[in-house]
Amino acid sequence: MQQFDNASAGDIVLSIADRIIENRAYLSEIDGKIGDGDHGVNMAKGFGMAAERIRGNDMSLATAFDTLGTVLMTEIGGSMGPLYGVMFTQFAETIEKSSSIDARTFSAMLTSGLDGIQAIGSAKVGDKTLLDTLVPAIEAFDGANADGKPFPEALDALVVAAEKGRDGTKDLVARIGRASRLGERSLGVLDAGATSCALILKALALGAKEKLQQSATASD
Amino acid sequence: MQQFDNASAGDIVLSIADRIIENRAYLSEIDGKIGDGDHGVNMAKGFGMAAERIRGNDMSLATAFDTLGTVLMTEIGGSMGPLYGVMFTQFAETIEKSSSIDARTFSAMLTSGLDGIQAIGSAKVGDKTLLDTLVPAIEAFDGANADGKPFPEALDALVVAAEKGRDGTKDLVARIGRASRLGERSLGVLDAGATSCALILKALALGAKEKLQQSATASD
Amino acid sequence: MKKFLNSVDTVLTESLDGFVAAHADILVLGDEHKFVRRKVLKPGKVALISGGGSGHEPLHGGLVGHGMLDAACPGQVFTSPTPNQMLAAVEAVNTGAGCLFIVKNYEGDVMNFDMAAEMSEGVVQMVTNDDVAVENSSYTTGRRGVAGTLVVEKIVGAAAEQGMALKPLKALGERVNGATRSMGVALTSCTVPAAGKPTFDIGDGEMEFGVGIHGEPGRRRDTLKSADAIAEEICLAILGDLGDRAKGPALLFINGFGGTPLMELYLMYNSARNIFENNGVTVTRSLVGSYVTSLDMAGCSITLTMLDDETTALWDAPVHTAALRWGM
Amino acid sequence: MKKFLNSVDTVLTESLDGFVAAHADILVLGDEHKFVRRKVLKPGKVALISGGGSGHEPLHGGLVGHGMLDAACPGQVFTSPTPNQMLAAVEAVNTGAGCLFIVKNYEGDVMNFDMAAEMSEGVVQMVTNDDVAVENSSYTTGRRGVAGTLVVEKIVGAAAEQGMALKPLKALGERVNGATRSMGVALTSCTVPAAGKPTFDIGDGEMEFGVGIHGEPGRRRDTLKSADAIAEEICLAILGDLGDRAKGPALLFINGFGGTPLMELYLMYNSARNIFENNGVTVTRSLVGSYVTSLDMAGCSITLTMLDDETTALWDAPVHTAALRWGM
Ligand SMILES: Nc1ncnc2c1ncn2[C@@H]1O[C@H](COP(=O)(O)OP(=O)(O)O)[C@@H](O)[C@H]1O
Ligand SMILES: Nc1ncnc2c1ncn2[C@@H]1O[C@H](COP(=O)(O)OP(=O)(O)O)[C@@H](O)[C@H]1O
Ligand SMILES: [Mg+2]
Ligand SMILES: [Mg+2]
Ligand SMILES: [Mg+2]
Ligand SMILES: [Mg+2]
Repeated sequence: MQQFDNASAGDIVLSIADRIIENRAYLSEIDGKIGDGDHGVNMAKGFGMAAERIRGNDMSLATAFDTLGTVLMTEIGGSMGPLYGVMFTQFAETIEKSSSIDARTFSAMLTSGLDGIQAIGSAKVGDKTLLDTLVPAIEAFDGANADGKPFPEALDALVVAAEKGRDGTKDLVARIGRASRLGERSLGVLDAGATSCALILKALALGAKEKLQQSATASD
Repeated sequence: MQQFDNASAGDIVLSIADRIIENRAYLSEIDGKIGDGDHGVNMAKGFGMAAERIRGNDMSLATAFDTLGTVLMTEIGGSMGPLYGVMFTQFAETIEKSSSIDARTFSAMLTSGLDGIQAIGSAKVGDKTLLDTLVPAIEAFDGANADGKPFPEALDALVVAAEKGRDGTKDLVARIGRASRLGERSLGVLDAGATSCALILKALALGAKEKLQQSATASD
Repeated sequence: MKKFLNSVDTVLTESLDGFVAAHADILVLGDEHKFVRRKVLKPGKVALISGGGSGHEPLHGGLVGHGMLDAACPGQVFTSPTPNQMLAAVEAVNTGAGCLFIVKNYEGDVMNFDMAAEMSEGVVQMVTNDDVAVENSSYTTGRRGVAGTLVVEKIVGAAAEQGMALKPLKALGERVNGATRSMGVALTSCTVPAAGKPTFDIGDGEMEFGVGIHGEPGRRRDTLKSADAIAEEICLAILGDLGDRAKGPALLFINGFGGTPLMELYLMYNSARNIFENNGVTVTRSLVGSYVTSLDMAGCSITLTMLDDETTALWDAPVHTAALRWGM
Repeated sequence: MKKFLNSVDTVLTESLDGFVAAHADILVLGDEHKFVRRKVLKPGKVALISGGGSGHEPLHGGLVGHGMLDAACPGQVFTSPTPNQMLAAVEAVNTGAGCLFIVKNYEGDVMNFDMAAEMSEGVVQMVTNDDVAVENSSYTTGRRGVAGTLVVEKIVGAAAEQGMALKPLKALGERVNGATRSMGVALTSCTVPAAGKPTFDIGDGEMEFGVGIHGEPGRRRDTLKSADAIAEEICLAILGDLGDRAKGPALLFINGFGGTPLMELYLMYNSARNIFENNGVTVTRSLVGSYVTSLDMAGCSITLTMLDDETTALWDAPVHTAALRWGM
């Protein structure tokens, strides 16, 4: 069965942070269109702080997620502090006990992250938030697993669905967050959180695929 | 002897006001370079208000000057309110008793205006103020009279000297008013008051020449 | 970006250091800049805590002191503070009679204050949502909390100072919030220091009608109108939303967004007051100034709070904070 | 030009109408908007009158009230008021103990106040000239009067309230003025409503060092520096000019020019305070806010007034005006 070691996989979080930091200006620009223009700033600050604490410390994926989640939750504030904070904290809790991560653990991890977000925010799919990326991404991943697809292929499906979900937010009227006060004026622009969520999921999926490949090579 | 009637000559003041109002933006722009950018605004307001009171009222030149001087002094404020206010009030007082105005009366009028300005302000020639227009203009007018030149020619000399004086302020370092705090930075730009003074003197001289011509034609 | 700063990373902490140093007679700074609190607490008094993203100065730190807040938690610019900050503030100012969190209605603020409230005891929350810029909607988020928050904090603060208990304080705050309506207009964008450029583009002859205090878009982009026309649309929106309640004594609050000088704010006050008084409202109390700002944005908001004898007396009660002071 | 106004010709009168309506508890407007005066006069007290061009709000109208001015005469924007206005103000507030004119050192103001003083009886004048932006010079005009004028008005106002006579008041005012130094810096130009466009052009990365409160050029145009570097140059100029006197207790006043938010002013305060305190000055009193503005200009000035026991007590004395209020 395809799986990768939890231990030392914390560098996946570093590559997630890199993607977020690279897209700092872009994410703020999107947020500026229908929000307050700080999404990239907040995200880059939180992920950057977490990366500093993770880098060079040979962390497990669980520990790295926990570090990231805690930084977001306790030092960032805003909407993303609690929402992504709880997501990554839940990720960490779910995989904490697993020495290696297979598709089932991965799915459980994503799902508990989603549950965490929904427990503190009241957004639903279609409200033009990061859920419009996250929910279809998890569904695609689980669907691919149910169809018996290999773990890496399920990860590809996850990325495709995440990006499709993100793009779909263009056609949505925001029903939550700052943009919800704009009514029809929120049409035609991407949601900032949906965009950062797609970046996170893609970096996570690519990181996991790389680890799977390394395990496969190692066990050859 | 060349002279023109004081009565009904108040329209000269209207043409002075027209020139000032036309140059509103220009005068403010010059003032903005080394002052606070309001010279045209203040001048146009005061001369405009006076013109409204003069227009259609068939005033003598003395009455029109008095109207203008009083408006400037009592309703405009700033530096120009008192300075030009006293100048025009003095003009009015000097010619009040003269039914017609010859070159001698005209010279006495200018001189008493200058005295008035110097009584309330402490500027001297060379300080980069309107005195650098007014003083040489009066000197040129008096010089032409002393040389036995006809009144209209003396008026031409006055205008030439006024404009030369105005242009000369470019090469002066301001020693009074807001610009005096700039030291060498006040070099290379015209003085706003010197510029408005040249406009006033030219309009006054042209108006007087026209009146002289009309009297000459009438007495033919 | 043209601002007085040394580094975008330290704008907030340097500014807070200066703020507390300038008002050291009444204020103390919490560890790690987590909160600003009153220097002298009043044991047995319910503690009022507010906070939110920075960039709205003097809100909320400038409203800490006798007769208003006990502590304020400053987040990063336009970003809610963290639950950690609120927990530290609770610990510092709760003298046993409980705490009331006064929270402006933004997703981020609400979630963070919620988390802090859940983690502590004796804490009750209330949310302000006075902005009528955007029509009432079926969306769950509801209206934004804007300048009216100051009015809530003043009136509830006075009642707390007089010894009112936690539950009635919350009820009073909700009553004042319910009697308050606001709406703003921007002539220029604000510039978030960390972003380094204006949040939105706006043309020379344009205004953003109904703008939020974080530069969020409002009702619509429009051509710049006269002060009277702007005031009229805002006042009529406020009156329309208040409906039958828009009668009798009221507080009129003209709030500058940071880049608009007093001369213009008083001109807007003049215009708004005339409109309200022509529509059955009697302006009995007034506040004009930049109190709930949006960094350096040029613009202003109009807030109307309908008053009764109780709330009028509480508005008049002594207050001594960095930004509001009277009666002491 | 982006401003809240109806017509450039009525900006001033509409704004004054709003101002006096918002503060009708303490202020009364003179006929034809000639002056703003205290509602209740104190017979036998020396009357303090100031004034100058408008555009510096809340100076001077916002400083009329108990413990400060008795009347203020507002000129057109950046233009001295007329002798008529001052005469009307004298008539309205002189209760027999005489009047002190407090005049900022500008040609226009000095000439107009001079004329009014000559036309009235029992009037004495004093001139403020605290701006050290431009080096001492042999020019006759001398230094500009800027934000330090507020400090003079507060301290002299308190002494007048306590019954000090005309001559000692003038001497006190001159002593405070002599202990006060200021200097400003602009990040953007102001826009005079009647001009409709910025007074001066300034590049994105530039500042005008030593700018006047009417947008007059200062020491030099320079590239925009860090807050610390700006504060350092200003503070050192102030300290250098004070020489040996720059020791001991002082009031530090950070003044915004109208377009700069409090967050930045407190940051500048933090920086300036550190510099002064490292140089032998002890900051015992502070004021931070936009009090002596230049319309919508972004920028600020730093003012330092060396204090003694008498002037400290007078600064602390109760004051109740639209812009400054404490102790009552
Ligand atoms: N309740 C919620 N559930 C999920 N996502 C949310 C919720 N509220 C807001 N968001 C997301 O937050 C994003 C904005 O994040 P950010 O700009 O960092 O915070 P803020 O709005 O406080 O400035 C939105 O684009 C949206 O995707
Ligand atoms: N004492 C004085 N005598 C003569 N002219 C003066 C004096 N002081 C100032 N001026 C003139 O005033 C002009 C500025 O006028 P204006 O801009 O209307 O007034 P302000 O400087 O008050 O804004 C200067 O250009 C200068 O020519
Ligand atoms: Mg945002
Ligand atoms: Mg000028
Ligand atoms: Mg935000
Ligand atoms: Mg002027």
